[in-house]
Amino acid sequence: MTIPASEMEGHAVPPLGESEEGVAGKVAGRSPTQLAMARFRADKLSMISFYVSCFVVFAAVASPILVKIGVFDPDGLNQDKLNTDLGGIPHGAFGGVSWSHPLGLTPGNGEDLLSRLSFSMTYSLGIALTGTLITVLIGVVLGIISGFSGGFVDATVGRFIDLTLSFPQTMMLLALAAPTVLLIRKDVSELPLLGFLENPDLANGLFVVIILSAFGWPPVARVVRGQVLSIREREFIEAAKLIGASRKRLYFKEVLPNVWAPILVYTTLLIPAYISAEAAFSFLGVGIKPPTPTLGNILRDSVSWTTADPTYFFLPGIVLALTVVAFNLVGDGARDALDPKTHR
Amino acid sequence: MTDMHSNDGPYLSVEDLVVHFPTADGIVKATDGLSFTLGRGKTIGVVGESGSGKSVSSSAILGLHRGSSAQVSGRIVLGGTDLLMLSDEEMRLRRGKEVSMIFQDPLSAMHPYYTVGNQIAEAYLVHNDVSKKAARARTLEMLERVGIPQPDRRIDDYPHQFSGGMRQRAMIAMGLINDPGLIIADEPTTALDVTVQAQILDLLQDLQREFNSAIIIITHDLGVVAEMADDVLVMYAGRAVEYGPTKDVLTHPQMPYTWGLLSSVPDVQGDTNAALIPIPGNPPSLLNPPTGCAFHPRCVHRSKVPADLCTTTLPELLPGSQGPGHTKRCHLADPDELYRTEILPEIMPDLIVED
Amino acid sequence: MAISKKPFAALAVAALATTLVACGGSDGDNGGGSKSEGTAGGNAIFYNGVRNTEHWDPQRMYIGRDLNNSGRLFYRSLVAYPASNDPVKGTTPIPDLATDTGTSEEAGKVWKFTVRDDVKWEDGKAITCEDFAYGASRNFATDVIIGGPANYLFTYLDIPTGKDGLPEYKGPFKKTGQDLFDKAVSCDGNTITYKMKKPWPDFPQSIASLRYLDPYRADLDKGDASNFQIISNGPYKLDGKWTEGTGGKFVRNTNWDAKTDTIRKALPDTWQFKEGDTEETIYEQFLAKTGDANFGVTERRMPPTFYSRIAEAGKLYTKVESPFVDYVLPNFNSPVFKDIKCREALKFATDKTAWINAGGGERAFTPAYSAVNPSVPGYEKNAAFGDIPDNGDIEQAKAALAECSAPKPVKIKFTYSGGTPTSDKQASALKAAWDKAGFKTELDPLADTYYSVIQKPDADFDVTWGGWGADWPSIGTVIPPLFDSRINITPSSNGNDYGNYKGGPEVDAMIDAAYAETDLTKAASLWAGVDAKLGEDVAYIPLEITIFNFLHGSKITGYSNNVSTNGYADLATIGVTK
Amino acid sequence: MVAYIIRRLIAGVVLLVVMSIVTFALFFASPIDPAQFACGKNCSPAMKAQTAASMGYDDNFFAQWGKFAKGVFVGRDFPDDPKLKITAPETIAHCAAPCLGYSKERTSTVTDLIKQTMPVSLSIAVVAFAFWIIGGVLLGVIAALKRGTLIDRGLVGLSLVLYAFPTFFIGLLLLKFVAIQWNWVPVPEYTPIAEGGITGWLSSLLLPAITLAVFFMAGYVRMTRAFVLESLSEDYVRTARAKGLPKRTVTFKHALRAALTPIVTMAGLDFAGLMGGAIITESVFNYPGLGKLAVAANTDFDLPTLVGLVILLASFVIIANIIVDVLYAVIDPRVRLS
Repeated sequence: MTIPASEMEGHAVPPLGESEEGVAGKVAGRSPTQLAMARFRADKLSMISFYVSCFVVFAAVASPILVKIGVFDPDGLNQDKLNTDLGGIPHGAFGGVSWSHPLGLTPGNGEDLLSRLSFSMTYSLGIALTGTLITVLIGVVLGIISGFSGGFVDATVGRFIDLTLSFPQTMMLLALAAPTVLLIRKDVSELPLLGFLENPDLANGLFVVIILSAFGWPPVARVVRGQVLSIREREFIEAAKLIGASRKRLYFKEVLPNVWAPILVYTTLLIPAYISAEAAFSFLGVGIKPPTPTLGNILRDSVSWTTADPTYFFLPGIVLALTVVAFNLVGDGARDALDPKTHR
Repeated sequence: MTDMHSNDGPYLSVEDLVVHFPTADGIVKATDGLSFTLGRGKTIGVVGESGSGKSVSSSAILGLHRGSSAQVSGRIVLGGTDLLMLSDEEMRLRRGKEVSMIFQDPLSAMHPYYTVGNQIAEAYLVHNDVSKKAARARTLEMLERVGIPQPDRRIDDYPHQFSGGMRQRAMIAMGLINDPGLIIADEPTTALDVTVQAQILDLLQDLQREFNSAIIIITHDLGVVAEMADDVLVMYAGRAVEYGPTKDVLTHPQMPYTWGLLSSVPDVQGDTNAALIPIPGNPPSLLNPPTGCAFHPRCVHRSKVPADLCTTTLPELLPGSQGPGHTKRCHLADPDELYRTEILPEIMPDLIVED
Repeated sequence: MAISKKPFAALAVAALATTLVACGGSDGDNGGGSKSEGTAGGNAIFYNGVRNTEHWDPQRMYIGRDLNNSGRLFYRSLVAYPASNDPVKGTTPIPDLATDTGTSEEAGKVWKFTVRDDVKWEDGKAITCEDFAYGASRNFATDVIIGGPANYLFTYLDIPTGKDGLPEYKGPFKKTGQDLFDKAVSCDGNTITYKMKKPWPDFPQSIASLRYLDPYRADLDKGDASNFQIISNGPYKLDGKWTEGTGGKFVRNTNWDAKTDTIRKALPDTWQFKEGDTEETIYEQFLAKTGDANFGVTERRMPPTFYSRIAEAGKLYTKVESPFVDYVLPNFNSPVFKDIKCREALKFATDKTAWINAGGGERAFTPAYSAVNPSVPGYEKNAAFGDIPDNGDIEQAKAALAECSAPKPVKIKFTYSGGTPTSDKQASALKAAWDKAGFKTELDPLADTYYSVIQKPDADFDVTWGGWGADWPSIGTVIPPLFDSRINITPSSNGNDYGNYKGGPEVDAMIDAAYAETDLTKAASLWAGVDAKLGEDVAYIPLEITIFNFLHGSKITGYSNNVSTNGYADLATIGVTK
Repeated sequence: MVAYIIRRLIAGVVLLVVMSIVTFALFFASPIDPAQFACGKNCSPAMKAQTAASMGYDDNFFAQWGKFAKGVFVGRDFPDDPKLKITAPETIAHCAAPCLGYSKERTSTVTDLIKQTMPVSLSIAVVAFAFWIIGGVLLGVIAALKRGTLIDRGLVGLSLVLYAFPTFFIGLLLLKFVAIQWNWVPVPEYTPIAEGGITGWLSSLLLPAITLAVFFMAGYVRMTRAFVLESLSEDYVRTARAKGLPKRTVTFKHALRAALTPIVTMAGLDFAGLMGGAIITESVFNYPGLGKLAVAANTDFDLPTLVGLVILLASFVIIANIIVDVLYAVIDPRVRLS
């Protein structure tokens, strides 16, 4: 979230020291992973938020199908159910709540809010997840490589990080949005296999993903690099070197498994950050546009209906908050579970 | 006043000390019913693998678990007062003054942001109402005493600018600056190389003589014990498994775990065909320790005990053949015989001869 | 609508509506506005809102709001419109800096005006005929004086045109071809003479409606740097400097003599112009009736989100029909819509009602049946659209689509000026209707890039959106600017003819005939003929006429949405109470 | 030390050069024609060509960048047209060094625009910074010290929820209710110290600063908490307690000092980022700062302004980085600058 240039910076994940022989470390018999799992399960809050997140993910996956089979109708008009004299706010209490429209209708076009919110997860989460994956991928690869090979490579990556971090993210986002999306839709979509990028939704979505990952990877790279440095000298790496393992093998077979914990935590915390980032971007008019729903563009419309249609104003905000909080708590839970030292 | 202590009863007596940590994974029984006594000017060595509860017990004596989730019970009587009965504040006032601790790995044990002198003086200032200047003078004196060259120049250095040995000396200076009655040295030499080890140990002994203080030295190195300690306490899975005068325990160990420890010490002046017999298996889980004798899963002599007592019943800590002063926690009928006939030839062939 | 849209859309300028229908009725509608007479003194505020003023340079201004406001507060020209809501009076020029409304010779090919000798600039210097000539000449500096309506002068003023399509006179800075200009525009004492290539009967109205022939001070002209410089000759002058994005403060101009000015009441002591507030902020403040907003007036239309609170506003609420028309344009270059049948299918399928509802309902728009606003003289309901139901005619649409040559389902791409929640809603409403008729519509909302995209002749949209208002009450300022391919379509741009409509010799002839007609009423009917032809070709599909819904501060007096200011608040008469 | 700083500065300058090139390349590649925007709608190809020329967009990439770079050191003229210099010199806008370009849309040099908007953004940044550092760090420490208690959970929970709502959402609510409807504070309108005095200035910044602070505070509470917890479990803290130091001394002198060091870094960089203008907050409250300028410049593709801003903001970050590193060395004796 930070969107922000460094408006996102504020939410870097605290560094994770690997758990040394703390009290729990003494416990033999179960593998660290099993222990972490056990700890995570033991934490009610984490579990609840985990279920919530699962539900969100489910909604994201299920909605497109539900739309296909006609259960959901995110952009179907019900203008007959609106009071067109009052600027098109729904007839009936609570923004036109009814059996057919459990969360009411959107003002203006009278689309079904439930459908829209649910379907918006598909896009918002889609963006957040793809963004996170790419971010983490870049971060991990560069982090491992620079941490492992050190020297010139390390320095270069370092400079590269500096360069990336000194770009004002939100400004670049604004300034590049229109041209880049045009570029994607006109030229990139000409390339073989990329024809689908002509679609404005995909193009806009892709742009958001690009921005998020282009500016998001440095912290990941740093965390990973730190981890790599700390394990680089460990015996098993030496051993692997001795038996003449290839670089690639070293990096990804030997090193990667030993830095997964921080990566996992970082990932789980990036997702919610990116979800609210998408919302913030929408406010600036960047990202997927209606009628295709995203949490961001729904919220952007709903905020102006504070008084006229309170239901429509509150629901999207609450849904967004709930989602973000849930994912964050899962992330925290994961960190606490994996690193008892910072345990509650 | 010191005399008074040495006359009636021991200076420190720990009775049935229990330290339990409730964790997300269950209760960790770090120390379970530990008892021992220690007189002024005497040294006790507490031996055991890491995680056997050595450090935990000693920090319990310092009251470092106060304010944490740890559950501490039993009695820790120091100079006539039960430390566990004291209020946090009273305990704090004793900490560093009557009891002080010398930690292992002084690099992490010293604050990286403050100068060595500053940190030592701090320990003096908190317990003595004196000027900063006086404290600094005292600090210099202590640094001098622990053998830091040109203390007046090093006093304003930061810990990371000291060598390992120097840091350990500084730690000792910090621990002794209020000449406490009881010093707990937690693995004071593990981080150091052999020659420095010797120096530090000598230093400790000199200081002990000077201040007539009692020392608890925690280590997994029987060599250190042999050199320093009057008594030795072997701990396993949070319990004392053997306890007695050092010489006695080292020459006539009564407990297979102690044998294991002995056998895993490379004998410095010993001959080369001395076999190193490591103890098989891992330290037990303190969450759910093995039934009966906690050592049984790793004990090769289990078979020699009838009706697998080892697995079912926890042996008492009782005097063995070596008289009341030397207690052990083991079901074996005649450990001496077993040790002489089976173990000794293995680990110290040369000792057989003189027998 | 166009006005409040993104950059270039705003260039469409308000018409002088001959009738601004004051929709009377319930919830405090009172057309003209609070008629109570104001007293002098106090400080008034004008909220420019999120659309910053782009130019205060008279020759560069082309936005209705700024033309009106500057004309009422600090810029005067030869002639101007009186502050009146009377359909005729409000749109008939009266002398302002000139002694009369101009005399034409050679059937409108030569125009003469005499400048008053008792009028001064804010620095006390007298306003001379040369100042007017210089002002006119600035329009030709096409590399510096950008954005204004100079095209009219290029079309009419008697200055030869070079190969590049630009006049051979390059303006007062480069001075290339200065003699050409001096021949066309000349001063004789206080009398200025404009010589035209062809008759220009409504020339005075163009002067009163736009500011491109305002006088300008050669000695203070810094070209581009003068963009926000205001050399006042009206009742107020800029105090300090204008800050783009924040605004500026106007105080009384002591060198303005009320006796020379019958139009401007100039009641408040100061006028504060504020830029950057959103409609929500402005209207919430009006409704809260607290703070400075009580002394505020705005040009921003009330967002639909506030319609449910109009009762709260009471007398502060006004509602008038605007001189703007919105429409969609089929792209004649698109494979689908080069076929008339497909265009007709789209025409029948278009659901005005859905579009209107999505945009705020009948309070926000009223259906349109021509690209020409009913307020423009000579307006006729375009037969091609008149008798289609407002919510479209699915049956005819399907029928027409069946004959449409394009492969079924007919995939079309609707590129529109999005970026605001409302515009997005309206687009999806339109899409729904078209899809019902059998089209398969892809929505392509563009924000800032909208015009730069659709103006490319090779742009790949099938339908696009457009909005326009006449520059002055003549269809001649609606149809040619929008559909005359000769002045619009160049290799690099289609100008305002986004649909790339080419009427061919037939239509071109009709347009020229209408232009040539010097009798304005005859001309009007000729124009109507052209519009009918456009309807037959489905060159455009009219959507609606914007209705202005305004609130103003509770301490504002003399508020009135005059026809003379295109239905916006007429700052000439506004005052504030303590 | 000095040598280090100098070396870093040089590196920073190099970085800036690279940045400016990258930025130029990005915008140069953009399919949107800035001249078209500047020229307006009824703009014939010829007129557009003239506009492009007067804005220098007709040059090739390197020429454009070269002129820009040259302008930074010696300044430049707009339009740079020798003929005009003779016939109408008064119409040529001179942009004195360091010239970041000239905005035709705003008819002002970018440097002037920045001079104009910078104070606003800086003000918001400073006040918000104060709020969130004091608030965030304080609450974070409290949470850590009261770990596990209701207070702790409450604080962490609250920060999470606040963090979950986007800035614009919170900002709009504050503006609509706190300022306009309940009228607790006047509708925010930036007042420079010169006009309103410290109090006027501060009160005019209240809502925007809070909006911004809330966002960062949420992050800082959690970060601080984590760092403090970590350092509380450090060996040297145990040593301090073993010395018999009072809790207060242990916590504040020993634990916090170490814990807050990383926060300093974070805060420094975040602040630098903010000086570049909080785009969303400024738009919500209509504050004429760098952020708002960026938005405006973006709506009409005012390239000179955009490029100028990017470079400016980048230099903030770069300088902040240097300061933070130096600061770090001052705080942590182990860090040696070289």
